[in-house]
Amino acid sequence: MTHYSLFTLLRNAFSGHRHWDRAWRDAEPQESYDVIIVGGGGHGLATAYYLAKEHGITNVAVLEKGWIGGGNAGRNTTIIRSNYGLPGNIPFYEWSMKLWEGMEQDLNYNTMVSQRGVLNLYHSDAQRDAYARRGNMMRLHGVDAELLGRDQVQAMAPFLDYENARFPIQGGLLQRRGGTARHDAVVWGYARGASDRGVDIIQNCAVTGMLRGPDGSITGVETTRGPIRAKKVGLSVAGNSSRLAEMAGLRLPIESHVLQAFVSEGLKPVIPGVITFGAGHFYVSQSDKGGLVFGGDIDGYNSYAQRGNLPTVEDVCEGGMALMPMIGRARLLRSWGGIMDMSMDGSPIIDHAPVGGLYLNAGWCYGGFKATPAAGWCFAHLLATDQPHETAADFRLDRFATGHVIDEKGQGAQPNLH
Amino acid sequence: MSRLNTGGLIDRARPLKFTFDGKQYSGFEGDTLAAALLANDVRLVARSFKYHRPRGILTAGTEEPNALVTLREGARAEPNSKATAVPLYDGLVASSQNRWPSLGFDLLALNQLASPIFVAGFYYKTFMRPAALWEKLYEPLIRRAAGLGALSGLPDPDSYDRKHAFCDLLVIGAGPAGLAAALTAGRSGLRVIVADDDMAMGGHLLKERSEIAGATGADWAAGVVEELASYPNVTLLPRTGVFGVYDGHEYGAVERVADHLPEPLPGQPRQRLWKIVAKHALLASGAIERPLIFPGNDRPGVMMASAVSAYLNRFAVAPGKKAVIFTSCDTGWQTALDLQAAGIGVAAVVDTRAQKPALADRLDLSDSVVALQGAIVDIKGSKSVKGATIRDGSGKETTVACDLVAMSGGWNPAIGLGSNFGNRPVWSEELNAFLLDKTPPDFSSIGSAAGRMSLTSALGDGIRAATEVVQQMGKSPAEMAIADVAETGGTNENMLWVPSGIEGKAFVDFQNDVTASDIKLAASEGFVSIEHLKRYTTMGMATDQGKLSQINGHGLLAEETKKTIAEAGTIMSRPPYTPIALGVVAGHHRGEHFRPVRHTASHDWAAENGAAFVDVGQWKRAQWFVQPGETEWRTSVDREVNATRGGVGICDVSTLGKIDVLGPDAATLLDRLYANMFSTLPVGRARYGLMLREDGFVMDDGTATRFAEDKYYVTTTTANAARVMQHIDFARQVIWPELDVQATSVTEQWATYSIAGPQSRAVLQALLPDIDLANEAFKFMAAGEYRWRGTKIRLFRVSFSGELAYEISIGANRGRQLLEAIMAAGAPFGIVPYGTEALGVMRIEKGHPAGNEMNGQTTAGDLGMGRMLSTKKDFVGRAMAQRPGLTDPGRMSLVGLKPLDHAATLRAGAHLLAKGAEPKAANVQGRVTSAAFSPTLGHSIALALVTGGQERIGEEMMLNDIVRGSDVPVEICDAVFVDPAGERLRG
Amino acid sequence: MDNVDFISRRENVSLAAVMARKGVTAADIGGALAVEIPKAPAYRSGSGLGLVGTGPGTWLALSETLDNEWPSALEAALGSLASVSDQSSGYAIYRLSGANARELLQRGAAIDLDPLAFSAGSAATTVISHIGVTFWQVDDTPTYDLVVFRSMRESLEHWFESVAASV
Amino acid sequence: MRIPCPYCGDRDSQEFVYRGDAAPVRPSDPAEETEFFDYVYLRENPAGPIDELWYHAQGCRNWITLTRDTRDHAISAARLTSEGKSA
Repeated sequence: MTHYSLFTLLRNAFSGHRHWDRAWRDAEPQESYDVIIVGGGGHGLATAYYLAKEHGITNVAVLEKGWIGGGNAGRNTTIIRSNYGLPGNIPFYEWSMKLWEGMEQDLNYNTMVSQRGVLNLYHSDAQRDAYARRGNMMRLHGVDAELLGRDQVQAMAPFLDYENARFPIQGGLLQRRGGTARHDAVVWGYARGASDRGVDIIQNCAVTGMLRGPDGSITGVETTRGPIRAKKVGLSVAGNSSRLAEMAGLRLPIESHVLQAFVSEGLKPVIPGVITFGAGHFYVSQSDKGGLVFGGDIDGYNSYAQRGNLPTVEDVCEGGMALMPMIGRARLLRSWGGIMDMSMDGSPIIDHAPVGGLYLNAGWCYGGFKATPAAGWCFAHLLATDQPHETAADFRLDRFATGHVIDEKGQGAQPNLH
Repeated sequence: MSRLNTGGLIDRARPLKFTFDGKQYSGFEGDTLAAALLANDVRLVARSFKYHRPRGILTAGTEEPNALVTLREGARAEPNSKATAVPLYDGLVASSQNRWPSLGFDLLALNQLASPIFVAGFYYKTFMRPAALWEKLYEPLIRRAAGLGALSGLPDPDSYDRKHAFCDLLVIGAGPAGLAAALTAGRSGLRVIVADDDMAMGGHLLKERSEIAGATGADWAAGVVEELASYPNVTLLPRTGVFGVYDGHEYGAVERVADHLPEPLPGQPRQRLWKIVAKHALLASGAIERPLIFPGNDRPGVMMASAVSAYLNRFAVAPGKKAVIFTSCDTGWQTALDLQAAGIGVAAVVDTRAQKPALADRLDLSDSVVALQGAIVDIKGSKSVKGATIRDGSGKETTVACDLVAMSGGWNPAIGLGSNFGNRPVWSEELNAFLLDKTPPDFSSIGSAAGRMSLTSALGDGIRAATEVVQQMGKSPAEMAIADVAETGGTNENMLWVPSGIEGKAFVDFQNDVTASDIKLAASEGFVSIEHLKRYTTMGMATDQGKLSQINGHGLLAEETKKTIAEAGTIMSRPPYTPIALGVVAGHHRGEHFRPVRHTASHDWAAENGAAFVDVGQWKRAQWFVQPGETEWRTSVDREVNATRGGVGICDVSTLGKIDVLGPDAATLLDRLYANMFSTLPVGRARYGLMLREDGFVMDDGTATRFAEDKYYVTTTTANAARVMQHIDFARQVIWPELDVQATSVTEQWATYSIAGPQSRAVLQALLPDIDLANEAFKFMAAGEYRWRGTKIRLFRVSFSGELAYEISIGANRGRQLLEAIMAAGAPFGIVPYGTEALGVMRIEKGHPAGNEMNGQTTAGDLGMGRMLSTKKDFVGRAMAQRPGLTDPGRMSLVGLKPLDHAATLRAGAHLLAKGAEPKAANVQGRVTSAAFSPTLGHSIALALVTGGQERIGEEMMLNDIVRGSDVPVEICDAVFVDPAGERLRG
Repeated sequence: MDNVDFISRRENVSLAAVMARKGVTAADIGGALAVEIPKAPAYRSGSGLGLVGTGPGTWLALSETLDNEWPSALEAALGSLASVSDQSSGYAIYRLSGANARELLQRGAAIDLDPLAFSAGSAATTVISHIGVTFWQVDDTPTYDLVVFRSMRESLEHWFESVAASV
Repeated sequence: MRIPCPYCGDRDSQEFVYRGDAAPVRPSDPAEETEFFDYVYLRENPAGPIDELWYHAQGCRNWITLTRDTRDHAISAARLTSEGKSA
């Protein structure tokens, strides 16, 4: 694998760029592997990378039904943060932030991790205290968090509506280390790193069934490119978690929902970091190419269509105009949708499945992108050692039966409210 | 000046003045900004995104990638406006963007020197050392250079509107096929909507010299539009672009109501969002001409052949004096005819094909170079074309002087909307273009959007398709015949010409500066899926959304990967089809009208009496009342609490959810919804109730009162009113449909006031002299219906403040009258109005859980209400409430907190650590849910959830509030600070 | 609402929600009240009483005069056929009349108001500008009556004014 | 998106609140914790046709059972939930 640097870029520039190798090997499926990871998104590729790098397990295949990064990894709004409130979540997302901070050097791939800050605005005393609680719990976990008053927010974002807002801005909870990363680059960076360490990345290879051993445990998968055996099969398919689990006879505490995201035409820099509206459904950041990347709530009904409907587009634009009336003149360039595996308490599942040989990385709702490095790390740890990683110890599948739910928003067993 | 003396669909009697980059020019009514700029020989209009190369006007439509300007000024500035789609108006101001210091001399053009480095994806390979410099140096530089136009940063001054429309047939695009279809359906009596995003209807009929039924194409179109305008069942929407197809036959469109005016007229919106439900839709959006890929194909002066024809025919503008045609289909030859008809020299015609088409014979090529199986291999000139180097079939190269190159690489049907539902278009071998295969329901493409490129076939297709729709609607189709159509140059074979061995800057995606060599590099690095190609090179991600670049890019990719373009496939278009302003989607909902405001019956009275209001959901509630001389909110709140606990206070509680649950099985339903019993509630009594969610956690609480065997009056918290109403309807319609029970919201019907304090009974007795309010006659939790001045009222003896208290309800129409009467009756007792803050202080003093405690994460046991969970009957949530996680003794339970130092302030959102414990997550033993200053006790108090709280009364802990910088030693105490025995309530 | 001449407030009308009990048909209720009763979302009136279909087995009843005792009288007339809730204070009522009225409502309601689809006697409970409303067409001028929860009348009136300016 | 309410007719989806799969039936015996766990938490979540519960909050305030395909959102049937399986 050619090392990426200004030097190799210059050297290649003056030879017509003919000497770059393929970013990842387009591997043919083998008979069997030690581990099969189903799903060639950010999580699946990161899992393979860390299995190889941290645990020396390289006889691994990543099976992707389409093109790597074609699912939610290629459809999110690229935000990274660890500003969660519950002890079950914070250590995991903070470990993910640490991995983000070292990613470029580790992968030798510029994933453009830029920590320009994530600011959650609040609009009432009750919301201020709820954000204070979240900020305090973050600080108690050693995570950066600051509670800003109105004037501090206005200094950071003068273009917000402070004059005639329906729900006046009172302040915000800021995580300075939060920000964004280039989602496609994360997929390609991990793919390159994994492939270089011997992992087979197999595209256009859809899993159509599970192979079962005599005791009923999973011994491999049936695919559109033939059967492939493995000692362990890890599912990392986000919105399609239920469809794959069903092949193993399982039902999950998950519903698949559509989340729409939007980008505007390219504009000169106007929005510094990530800003979320506390009195409506709108969050926004500006990409390095100048497009405003924004979104809001999920549409609210089960969907695998990767597209949503007009009421959500109106709701998001209403939130955007209420928060920053300058964007009325900006133009929406493109909208798309991802399939969110919304869990019954809004938190993820990294655990054995109740079937031998099968492992689950699912329930990411709309927060999967920020979790990519840590989900890869922890899922690799579980696959390698059969023990949950300490930061992901609470992400158990059986927590719903025992009642130890991790419900950040307190909305209960109604996936579309998380 | 390049304005032709005659012709064009402009109004030469109405000249319009405009400025571009500060220079004054003039055009005519009917011009676009681009046409007027060309008429004034303005060629250089913009700079490209990455290399800042000089760019001019390439097209005559909304697919323009180059001529982006900032339109208007100040708060109305519209960055990235396509000059080719901006209707000219008097006083128009436009400026170039993304250049410094000026359009003519742009320093960032130096990027071209680094172009060997600035290839596709170069930024993934560098900027990694040293890591810290990314946010400090590299990224700021990239961000400042990136982006095109700039937002003003000022609030958008214009207003926007919305309209819902319903029709049998929506015709998208009013070109020949669209107009023919609309005419057929209109004459047959269907409800038809015709939308076209141009300022005039006719599509490419306005841009070509064609004849229909003896009239010019443009005149025929005008006649059809006039007829359609006469039908009440037809709605014509010019200046309106359909941007997306949605479920349920719904289409989104934006009508540019006032974009052709300096400013919207008073009361007029700038734009209007149309939400159209159409039983059938015909996509008649025409086709988009494909560029050809050759070095220098981005120089100002290189234009699409159909655009050259459009400027000649529609705007009477000659985009150049001496032209070279480069074409792989007949369109180039047609443009040559248009040029010669306008007296403009054709220096050369280069055709990638072996034979000249038949229409070539009508050209005078006596002094033109003609090169078959040829190609342009270089363009001379930087800010404007000076010449073109042509290689003919034998490989001989000649350079021809010219100031205009008209190129045509064939046509792509404009099928974007058809793939909004995620259905991939298919490659037509016969047409050499992508066509729709599976489409959204009752949606099909017609005319050149369906590959029927000739005028005759387009008109016929419009009639055929509309006739089928009329028949499907069960109506009889009108007889339609459109005779003697004089064909323009047909575009046969529509060959996709893919160059090989390209040197130099040959652009595939003009706006994002993606060259043919970038495609080659991406393929060599393994980005061979068209989706990877798009993301790695950013091809198709510019403001023209790949309309000009995608097919050429996929052709090059197919070439590199030795696959057919059919195998490579194409990108599916996502809404919006062309970019739309965010303001129009938001419409009316911005500023203070983002969401409705709800006012109680006493709102005006409260405002007149010094109330400061707070938002509680959509309600405005009085938070406290400022008396003269009070400058600090705590002064007002302490006064209100003391006056209430010391005498009597009144508070508007109308915003609580109020639901009538009626019918024979009302009692049974409430038993199944509430954790405690309600069927045992006697008539004339109220009871506090706790409602769980089915997962066993607390959902809401409130009192329910029985006014008759089959009449319950249920109250909920303000925040959960809608949620409880929905929950009740779910229970009676879905879980237990066999029950005979009815429910309806009466939140708005009743104005309700809480009258609290030792003097409350006396005030009520003065108000209602003929009702026996003695303690024994009207006990705690009693309720009844009475009359006040002839109007029905309801009286409840319930208390949230812990004082002797009542709630009195009346029809909201008389709410203010009752309040004023109570204030009059209470004057001798010193009655004061109190707001939500004082109400909050008093309920915290009494240890009552509220929204902060019932935040969806707590159980009844946590809140000290475990015993309310009945064991005699099933109720929603009972089973799941038994789970170990919810009954674990280690859970946190509700306690009170007192600061050791009475001057200290306690705040909700802080955490609790054991005394002396190090402040880290592992040592957290609790969290503060509510806090307030208690004037009754003279110090700050709080409610908190603490691990094993009940057993730790009296223990000292540390309140930790890092984000607000305060650590406060506190003592755990019983949650009820005031009158724990509850004597006042029952006195 | 100053600049909107085609919209006026109707003040003195009593209102009540009528909810049929299990097994009771619309005909039973109509019989008890001596008025033809709409099954679908529609408006019928007779003998000083108006009825708007708001859901399966539920109606909004209006008396032509403001009368405190009317809701209880209605309840008595229906006996065990239906449950009744006084709503006289719950709503503000508006009358919109003229061609602009249809155009204004069409700007807000995502319901086909074309005479072919919505004519005299038609009714709908829906949402306009995030505000729940019920309206029905009284005659072919067209004239509509519209009810909205009283607490939101200022917000709806503002919407009326802003849209009427461009109708 | 448009939803065919059996009572109100064709309406904008903005007027409705989505709950989820209509198949799970609430067990009658609260002691059956595993049955209740299945009812409250586990879902088929199919990529295909599903009977699902919608509440017409801004219309007739009735619960409606839609049969809708989660792959392309096509709605094939709608009935009032309280009227049980339509004949």
